[in-house]
Amino acid sequence: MALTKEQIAQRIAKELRDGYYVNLGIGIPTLVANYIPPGIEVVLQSENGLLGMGPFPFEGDEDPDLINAGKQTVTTVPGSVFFDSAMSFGMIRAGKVDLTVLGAMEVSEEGDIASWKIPGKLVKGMGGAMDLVASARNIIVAMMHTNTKGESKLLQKCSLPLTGVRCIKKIVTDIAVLEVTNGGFKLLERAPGVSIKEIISKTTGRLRVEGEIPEMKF
Amino acid sequence: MALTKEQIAQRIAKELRDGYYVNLGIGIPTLVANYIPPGIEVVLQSENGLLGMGPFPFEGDEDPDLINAGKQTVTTVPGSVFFDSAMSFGMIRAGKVDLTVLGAMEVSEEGDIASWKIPGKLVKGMGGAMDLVASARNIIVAMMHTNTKGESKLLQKCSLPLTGVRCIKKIVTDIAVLEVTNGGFKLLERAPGVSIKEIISKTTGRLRVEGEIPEMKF
Amino acid sequence: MNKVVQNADEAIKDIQDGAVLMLGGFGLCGIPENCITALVKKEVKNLTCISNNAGVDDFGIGLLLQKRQLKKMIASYVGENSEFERQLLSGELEVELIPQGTLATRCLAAGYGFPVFYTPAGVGTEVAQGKEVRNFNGKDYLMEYAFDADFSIVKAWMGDTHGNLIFKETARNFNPLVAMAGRITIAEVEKLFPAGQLDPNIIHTPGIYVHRIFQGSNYEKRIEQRTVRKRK
Amino acid sequence: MNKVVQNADEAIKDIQDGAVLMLGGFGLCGIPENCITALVKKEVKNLTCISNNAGVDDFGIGLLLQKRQLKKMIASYVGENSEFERQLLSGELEVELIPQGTLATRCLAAGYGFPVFYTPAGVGTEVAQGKEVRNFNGKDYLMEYAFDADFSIVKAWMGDTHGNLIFKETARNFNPLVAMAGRITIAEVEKLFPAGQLDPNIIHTPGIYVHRIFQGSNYEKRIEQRTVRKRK
Repeated sequence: MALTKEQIAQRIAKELRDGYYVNLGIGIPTLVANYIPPGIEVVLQSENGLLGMGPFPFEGDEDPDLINAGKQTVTTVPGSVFFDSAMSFGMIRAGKVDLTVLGAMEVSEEGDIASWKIPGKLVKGMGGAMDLVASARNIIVAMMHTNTKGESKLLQKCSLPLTGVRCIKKIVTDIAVLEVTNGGFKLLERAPGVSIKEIISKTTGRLRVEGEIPEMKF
Repeated sequence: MALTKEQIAQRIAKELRDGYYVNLGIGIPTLVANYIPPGIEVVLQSENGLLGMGPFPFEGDEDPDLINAGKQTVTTVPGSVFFDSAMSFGMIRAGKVDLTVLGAMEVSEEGDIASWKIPGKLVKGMGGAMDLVASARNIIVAMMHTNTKGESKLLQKCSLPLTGVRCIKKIVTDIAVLEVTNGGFKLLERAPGVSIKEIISKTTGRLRVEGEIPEMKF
Repeated sequence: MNKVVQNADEAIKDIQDGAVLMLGGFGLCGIPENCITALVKKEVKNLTCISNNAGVDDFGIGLLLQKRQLKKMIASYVGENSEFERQLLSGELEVELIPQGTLATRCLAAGYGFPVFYTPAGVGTEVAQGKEVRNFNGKDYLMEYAFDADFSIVKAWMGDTHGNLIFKETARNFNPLVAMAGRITIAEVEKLFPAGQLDPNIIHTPGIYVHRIFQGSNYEKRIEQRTVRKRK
Repeated sequence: MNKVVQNADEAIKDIQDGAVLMLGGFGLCGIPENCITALVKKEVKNLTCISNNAGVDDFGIGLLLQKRQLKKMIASYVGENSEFERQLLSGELEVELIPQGTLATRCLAAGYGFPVFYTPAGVGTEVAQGKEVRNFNGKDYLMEYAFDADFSIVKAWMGDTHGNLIFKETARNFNPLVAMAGRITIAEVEKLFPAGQLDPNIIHTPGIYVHRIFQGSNYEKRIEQRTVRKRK
């Protein structure tokens, strides 16, 4: 069974370590915050200028001056701190954020990522994505394995305009966990009940399948 | 009569304009703060991180956390603000400080300044002087016209290691006010009772004496 | 040192057609609402606006778009605005998209007197076209230039007559950076105090960067994405 | 996210001979007194210290000089210290003098991930020797590198268990910059609070830059130049 978006987030949450500072992108990555394992404390960074992002406010408590990078109303947690956008990207560029999770349209077997622009469609902009992928020490892409047409999003080369080059380390899709290695995508785990054959058929880029491939655990 | 150090400071204070942000160096420049003309409001910047430097504290009110760039205990004034050293030199570099007054060992007719190092003597360092002279939009040097051996400090070329090149615009000494021009030092004013002949004899660099040279007024 | 002007109209009175403006704000958070309204009223045209976003159809910079006052928009993200899309597709409006961190740092560079800086953002992408690429310590960086804008317009929470500013929560965002970067900086504040009333330790933007300040009025502070939890 | 250590001895316990340290402070103002004392006690040798000043004979970094624990000092101004002069003249101590703004910005660059930056400070002087000179908009600039230090040691006024820091008055100086620049950053504070007690709007150094924090004790806060006015 392919994972739901919530399950993708849940699987990514297992990559969190105690004391991590984490930047979660819009979409599936945002959901990761709902699955932080017990006993693990992480601080969420929002690139519009907040460390220590809390959950959505209770109805009626929304504060227009307190939003996240997705422009959603949020809250703070004890130990939160606000800063300006230059410092925000400064700490990202300096490698102080331990983990970045973001979505993608395509990832190449060399770790290139395309996520911001589709030729012929109206372009909304890259926001902070180019800064994040170029700077972060550790990036996980959260995405569906194939696009709405059923085509693989894990390619030899990205076909869409790039967001960054050779920057993605790990990918969690609805059917697999993969690591970007010198020899292409290395299959680490498969979704429960999903066959290696299915993953192979849905992966256009070079795929390394070595030894036993365990099913994901939650 | 050659000016006292206080009178040099007093003459420089006449260059202040209402609304100026001013950085005053150690020595004679510091004294300028005592002669701010009535009706003129200036804000003093201290490069260790203070805008709005006030006078020395009353006895017993000294605060070890509140010092100026000369490491002297000072006070704040209404509207003061503290910041870090990067922002301090940032505002200097960006030309936000309207006037910088500092001392010098030598000034050349092209506006070079030497003020931090004497070969053979122990060097204490340039502190913020190189940043200030390279960045400030408007710099006045406050110094004696000659050194303790009676030699001119206004030279064709500086003999000592430089602090900055082509940066000094105006010089106020104990006997003259001079402007640095393409054609050398232009004599603007002389100290009361000091002859042009004396100024010529004490100036080694090229000196332009054109028309009437008025006496300084206080 | 009193930098107080009466209102937004007075603050922006010398902004002319063709001016390059920088505006603080992220989405609709921390935007200079009063000054935008005054710019609409003044009907200045052919503006170049540098701001992280372009507002929504009927709020923020969107109000200037409605009146076709913009020639060019420089931003990192411009979704949520159909009039913007229409003008872009029809060729009425020029758009330059730049990475968010690069946008922030181009402001910082202007305020700190750095002519250029190097960032890895955009290396190997179309953002790198025409730019110097340089390798430091084994990593490639792009050279990016400091902004040079005629006017900076920001919104702060509190300010004083010297122009010192304090921002609230994530309404800080680009505001202190934009404030540092303009040749003339205009600040509108929710609460204006006499000099000496704000704690000098907690000021975000020193007044030396601010040329005009006024207390704004009627802040709407529209929320773009109202997301809430149910109370138990 | 609790970064609290017991005391200075624990905070510096893995600083080894030959380490490169950055220290906050300007003169004797805002210096990490407790950590300096602990470094003296630990007798680590061959240290490289980056700090704006080198203290006085019997206080601040001067205490490390007394015990000959320094191999190299990188500073902008090193007066007021006769032991320093002696070691310098005898060749025991290496010294690198750099402009104060360059020193501050080399810290900022490290904390903001800029490999290099350009500054006009030192152009045409001996500071420019061996450095790239580049002209932007008709003005010459020197290329300077970000610092890369093993440990940063700072002193703050208030801090919390997450490592968030607030500095007091001009004791801020280089401290927030040094705090951003080290691979491992140690902060000693006068008052340590549980996370959540400090207003998130007024924090100068976000905890993400701080790895260890402790409440210091017995601060002497020596005044270098006591200048006063007579009361009327």
